[in-house]
Amino acid sequence: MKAMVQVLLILLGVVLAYAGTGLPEFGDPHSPASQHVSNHYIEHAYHDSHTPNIVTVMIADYRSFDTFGETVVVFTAGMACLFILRGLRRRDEEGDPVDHA
Amino acid sequence: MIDAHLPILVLIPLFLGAVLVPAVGMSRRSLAYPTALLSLAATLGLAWRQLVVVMDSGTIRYRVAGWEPPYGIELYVDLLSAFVVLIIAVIAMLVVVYAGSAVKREIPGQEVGFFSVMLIMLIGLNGMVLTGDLFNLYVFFEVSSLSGYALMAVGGRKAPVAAFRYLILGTVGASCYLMGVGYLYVLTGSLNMMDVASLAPQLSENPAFLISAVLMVVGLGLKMALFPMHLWLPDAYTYASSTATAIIAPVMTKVSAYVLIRMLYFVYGMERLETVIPLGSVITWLGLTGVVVGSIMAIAQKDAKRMLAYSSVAQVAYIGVGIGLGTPLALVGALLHVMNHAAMKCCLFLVTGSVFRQTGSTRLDSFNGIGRRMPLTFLGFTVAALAMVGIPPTNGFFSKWYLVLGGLQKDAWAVVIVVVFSGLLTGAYFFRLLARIYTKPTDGQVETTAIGEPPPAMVAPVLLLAAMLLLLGLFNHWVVGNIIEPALPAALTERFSQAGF
Amino acid sequence: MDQLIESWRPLYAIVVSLVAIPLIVVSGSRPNLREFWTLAAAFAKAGLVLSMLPWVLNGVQPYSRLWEITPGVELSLRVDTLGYVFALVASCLWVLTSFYSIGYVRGAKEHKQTRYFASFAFAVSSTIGIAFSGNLLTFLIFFEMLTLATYPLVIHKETAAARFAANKYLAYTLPAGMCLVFVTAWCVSKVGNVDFVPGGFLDSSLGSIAELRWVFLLAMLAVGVKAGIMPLHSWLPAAMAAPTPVSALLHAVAVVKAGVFGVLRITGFVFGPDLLRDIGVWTALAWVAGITLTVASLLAIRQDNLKRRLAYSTVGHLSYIVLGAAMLTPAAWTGSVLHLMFHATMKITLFFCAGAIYVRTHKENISDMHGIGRQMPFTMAAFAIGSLGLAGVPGVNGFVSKWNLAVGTLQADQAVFMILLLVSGVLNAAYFFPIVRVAFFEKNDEFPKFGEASPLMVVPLGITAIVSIVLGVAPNLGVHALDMARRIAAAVTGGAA
Amino acid sequence: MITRKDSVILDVVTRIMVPFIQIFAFYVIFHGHYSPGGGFQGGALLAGSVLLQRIVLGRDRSLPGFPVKWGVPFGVIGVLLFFGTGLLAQVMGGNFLQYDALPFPMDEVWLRNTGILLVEIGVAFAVMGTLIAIFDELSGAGEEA
Amino acid sequence: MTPTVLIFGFFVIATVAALVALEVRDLLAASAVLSVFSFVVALLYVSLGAVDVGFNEAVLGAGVTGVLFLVAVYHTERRSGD
Amino acid sequence: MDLEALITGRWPYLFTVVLLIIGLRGMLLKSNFVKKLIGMNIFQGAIILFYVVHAYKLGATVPVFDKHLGEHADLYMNPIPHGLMLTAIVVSVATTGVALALLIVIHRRYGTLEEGLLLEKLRQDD
Repeated sequence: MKAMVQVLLILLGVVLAYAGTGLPEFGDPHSPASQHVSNHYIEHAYHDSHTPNIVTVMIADYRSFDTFGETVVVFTAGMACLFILRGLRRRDEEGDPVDHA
Repeated sequence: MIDAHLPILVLIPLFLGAVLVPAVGMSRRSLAYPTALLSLAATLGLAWRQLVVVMDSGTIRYRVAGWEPPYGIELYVDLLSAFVVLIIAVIAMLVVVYAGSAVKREIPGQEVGFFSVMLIMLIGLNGMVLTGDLFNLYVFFEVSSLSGYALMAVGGRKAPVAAFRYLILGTVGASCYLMGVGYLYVLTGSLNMMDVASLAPQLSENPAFLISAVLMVVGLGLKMALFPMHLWLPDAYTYASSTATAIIAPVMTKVSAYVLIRMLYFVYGMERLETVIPLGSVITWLGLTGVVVGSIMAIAQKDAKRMLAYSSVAQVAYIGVGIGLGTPLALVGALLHVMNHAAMKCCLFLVTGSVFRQTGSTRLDSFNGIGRRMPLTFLGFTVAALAMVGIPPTNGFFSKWYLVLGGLQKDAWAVVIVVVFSGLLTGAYFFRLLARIYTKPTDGQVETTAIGEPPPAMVAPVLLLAAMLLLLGLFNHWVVGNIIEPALPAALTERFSQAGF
Repeated sequence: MDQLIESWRPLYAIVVSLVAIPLIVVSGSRPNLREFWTLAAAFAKAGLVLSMLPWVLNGVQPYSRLWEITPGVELSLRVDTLGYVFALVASCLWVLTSFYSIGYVRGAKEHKQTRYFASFAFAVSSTIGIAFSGNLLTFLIFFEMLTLATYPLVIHKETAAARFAANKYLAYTLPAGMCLVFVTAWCVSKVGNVDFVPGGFLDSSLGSIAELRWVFLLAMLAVGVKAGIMPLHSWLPAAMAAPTPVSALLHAVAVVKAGVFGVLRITGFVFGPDLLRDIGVWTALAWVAGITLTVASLLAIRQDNLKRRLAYSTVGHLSYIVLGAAMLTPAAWTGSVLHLMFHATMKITLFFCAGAIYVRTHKENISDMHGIGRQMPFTMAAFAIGSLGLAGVPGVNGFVSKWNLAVGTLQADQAVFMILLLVSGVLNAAYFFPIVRVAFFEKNDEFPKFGEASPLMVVPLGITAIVSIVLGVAPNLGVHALDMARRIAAAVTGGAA
Repeated sequence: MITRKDSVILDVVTRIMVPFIQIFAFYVIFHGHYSPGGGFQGGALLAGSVLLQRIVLGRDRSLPGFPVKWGVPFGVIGVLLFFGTGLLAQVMGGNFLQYDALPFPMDEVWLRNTGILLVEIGVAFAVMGTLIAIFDELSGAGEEA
Repeated sequence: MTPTVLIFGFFVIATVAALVALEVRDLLAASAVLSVFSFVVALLYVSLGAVDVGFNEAVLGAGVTGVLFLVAVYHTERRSGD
Repeated sequence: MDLEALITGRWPYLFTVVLLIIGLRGMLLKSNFVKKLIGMNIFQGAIILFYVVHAYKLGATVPVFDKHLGEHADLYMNPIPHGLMLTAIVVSVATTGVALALLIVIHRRYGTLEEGLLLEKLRQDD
């Protein structure tokens, strides 16, 4: 099993490396990723909100819904920890009220 | 005016609920349940309205933060997403109604956390369905996953271990998805699904593009438990609390299946992928194997929840078959099965929850002769079991029916034969269980005595779901004709226009 | 050509007993009320079916189109003559069986009577649904519902034998249902519209001969299980573990007749005689049926348990019908349809008798029945009539159908099958007459005094016996059975009988 | 959680460091518009300062600074601030999170600027509160709260 | 070119740190090495021009994650089987 | 020829693949749960690196607008992956937090975090 996973991992590595041949070169300023949407951001960010830090504008304005989702993730993690740890501790101390499957 | 905002409005009550439940729950724990109920009722209403609006006036594209689509995030609600959102809302509503009495008994003292985390999970799932942005989908993917881990971790003694396993595999899945998005972004420079879809055709020979498709299939496959990636599922479903299972099992895997369809057919373009790598055939074969293996594993189980968990593996595999086949009718089957299986599995898991509440166990032994003690509950269970086997006119028959028709469109005989005859395997464990439920045990086991129906709030959802199973079966053509079929990608239906529709 | 009129009556005829189910369940604690509902539903159903007789005789086909259930295929009910014949038999016999059932379950003190009556009503509904189905998909739906409805009846006694029988029943019928799903799906994807058409809606341009043969094989597997074609018959003797009225109505009339009805539908209305001749499968089917009817008769002789003997006899007689269908000639089809009806009246008489004997004496084996004819003269007289009819003695209706079948084999130039029919008639006599002889002509002084069973049981079996004789003398009396059969045969085969 | 450390140096250094870290954190949040930084980083720094107190000073002496039961409310406030900004914009006739619809007396561009600031503060609160809550739960302090 | 060399160097260090973090048997040490890994990666981000990401990674990845790991290891056990 | 182009032009990408495999190997093959989590962090770090690597433009500067520099797009790094990865980092921390909470509960119940030992104890539970 473990050996199989090892082999699969190496295979995955090779495949991913092969996928690299389809990617643009490192640092290429004209790669598609640096053309389409990002240029719009770079050129408009300051005029849209008087904020020089383009990343800030991007995460808090253009893609603010992502950031909203992300605060929800953080909040989820908090609630999840609370839910997992508080309840289970209480129960472990008092003993299981019912026998679970 | 309001109609244009519906996509975000669906999320808002859920979000308010998720925040308010802990807020009010801290002072009065008993308020948590009504708050959750209220927020879900609002969501249900809005989801219904949204479907009506989309059916009337077409796709809603909502620009969050007001920016043009490729630059800002948009919520893209076509018939398909509105439909899936409604499914989620209905199932969640029923489960929450049920949960009022169930959670108090099963995980006492944790109603507040449970309802809050559950509502967050629903935000995540709805967000996954509604969003039209690849990275935004990842964020909601993680929201639903994280809350899913938490819900699954609370329950039986072994639940945390199962949840941790799920967390590891789930994170691998999410990361695979993220990696896939990364490739797509690097190649196209855009994250908007429609935009990427319009840029994708010229990339279909690019190895990175193909790998990203594979990574998406792996990532979403892990979350939807498509056959070899299902390893987390049986333990997780078995040890989680019944209510948590009843909400996670129907919707989580289905939403992932929906997203997979979205990705493969609306973003990548399956037919283009198929010309380079046999992704569809691979998914189909995995699905077929999953159907057989899942069903056989289910036959071998001694615990009802575990049996249902394995049957989920098999049922999800049907969806996989439909996705892989890629004919319009097969896709209709897959999408119909998304709805059908959600309703069936929800009903079945709710019943196991009731049984657990009344007898303290979900082992198959505890079902002996229980049909007379809880006649209404098990009426629902019976209908759901028959739907799982695929007896007409329940809805379970029709999703398989479309899959078979889809297989015939492509002359995929293996699919036709497996899908038609796999009902036997499903029948093997469900009829065995039904015989146990309705007849006295012959092997000398103790008959469960002195137990009755659970409170009405736990019976009503089961019966409602059972009624839905029948109605959705009889009127499946309404759903198919008005919602699913118009939502299929046009390129696909044109290619197959001579057959079927 | 037949004229179509829209009517909800076929739907009502199906639904009336479904409506009765909740009423039966709700009044489960009050047996009299519960059985009132059963009887009310039975009479209503029979009345509804009979009310359509004038239409059918005048060549009018009532139909109800419900709604589109899958692209291009509607859920549709249509009462053509063949379907009507089957529905008529099932619904009228349900009335008698209801009375008989009440006597039986009370006499035998069966448990869970509510479940019993509810399932029974469900099964009859499905049967009528099968009869009135206007297309293959509707047929499939009711066919599967019938499987489902009979399962609780087979497992009813909840003994090990009943469980085994029920599992066996499922193990045969579920795969069969799935074959039917496949066939239906295949037809839908090939032709789209799967409405039954006399003479068949498939033609040889739809696929290679091999493919069509496979589909036909699967179709025959699908309906053949319920029709008890060998080697798919073995669930039927096992299912005799069910209470006798169940065996009587369902395993002698409704379920197995649904199977042969399916054979008739598929050979005559789906594939059609021309296609069957083209792909050359009709002789194969005929041979299977011929072998079945011979072997089943031989096996019946070896049975000591009365119900099992009757079960094997049923297997044999079903194959008469299948054989007739396979001959594809007008007379053979006439014979088949007639036998579908006539075998029902005769066989249900026999089963009723077996049940009456069981309720009074708790005896199931023939070797224990010495001299029983003196205790229960009416019952055993009816039994004798049924036996004579099944053996094909003129004067009872079995003769009429067998005669037509024999003529049909000759029309098809297959005299060998006529010989098989004759041999099997002799064998029928060989396994039935000993029972009559044992019952009437052997003395048994140790036999305790019982007397007849309750009138609720004796009257129905008397009626069926009398009907058998009447139809044997005048097959066209009352419902014009012979005319209807001839009309069906003409429509399917395109020639006059 | 971790028992009291007896190292005076650590103790003193921590006491001196914490206010500076917090000031820096606020700088990071509010200056996120002009230089790298923003809600995530600032919130995490704030959380870090509290965690430093918790670890070095021990639970008893750090609690007055930031009580355990504040963690979740802070998170909720942060999330609600974010959400409220978005909802306010929506109520005022824009789309969700469309800052130029906010009802403040400014021109569009500055409205966006303000919106970004509000949102960043919300993020910072959420990240800080939740991270502290997670830490407290993990270290077992949450139970007594 | 200097930045390229720098990036290459950080990559190598990060890879080594990752390997070490996974192979060290003492979990406290492993957590510490993970923090080092995160810090190196943060530097890498900065040298790749992603200052915000680097900042975030330094604070969250190296700082908070490390602390959380430390707490968890402290509450469970320090030794690892592999 | 492809290989050469791959190594000379895309070596940072190859590094991320190596890190990714290292992390994944840790997640799947390490038997200690904490080690699995460490692997998970490395794995996610690798993906973040992948994004950041592809945001890099030779000769560009950090994506903070500078009046003296002007606003030609080639002058600044691509900001999109940066923004996305801020989110991804927080997500990874959140996941780690939840996972650690699970680990603490598991350790409380079973007294071990080694997969082998744990499986044995789980079996004993039945």
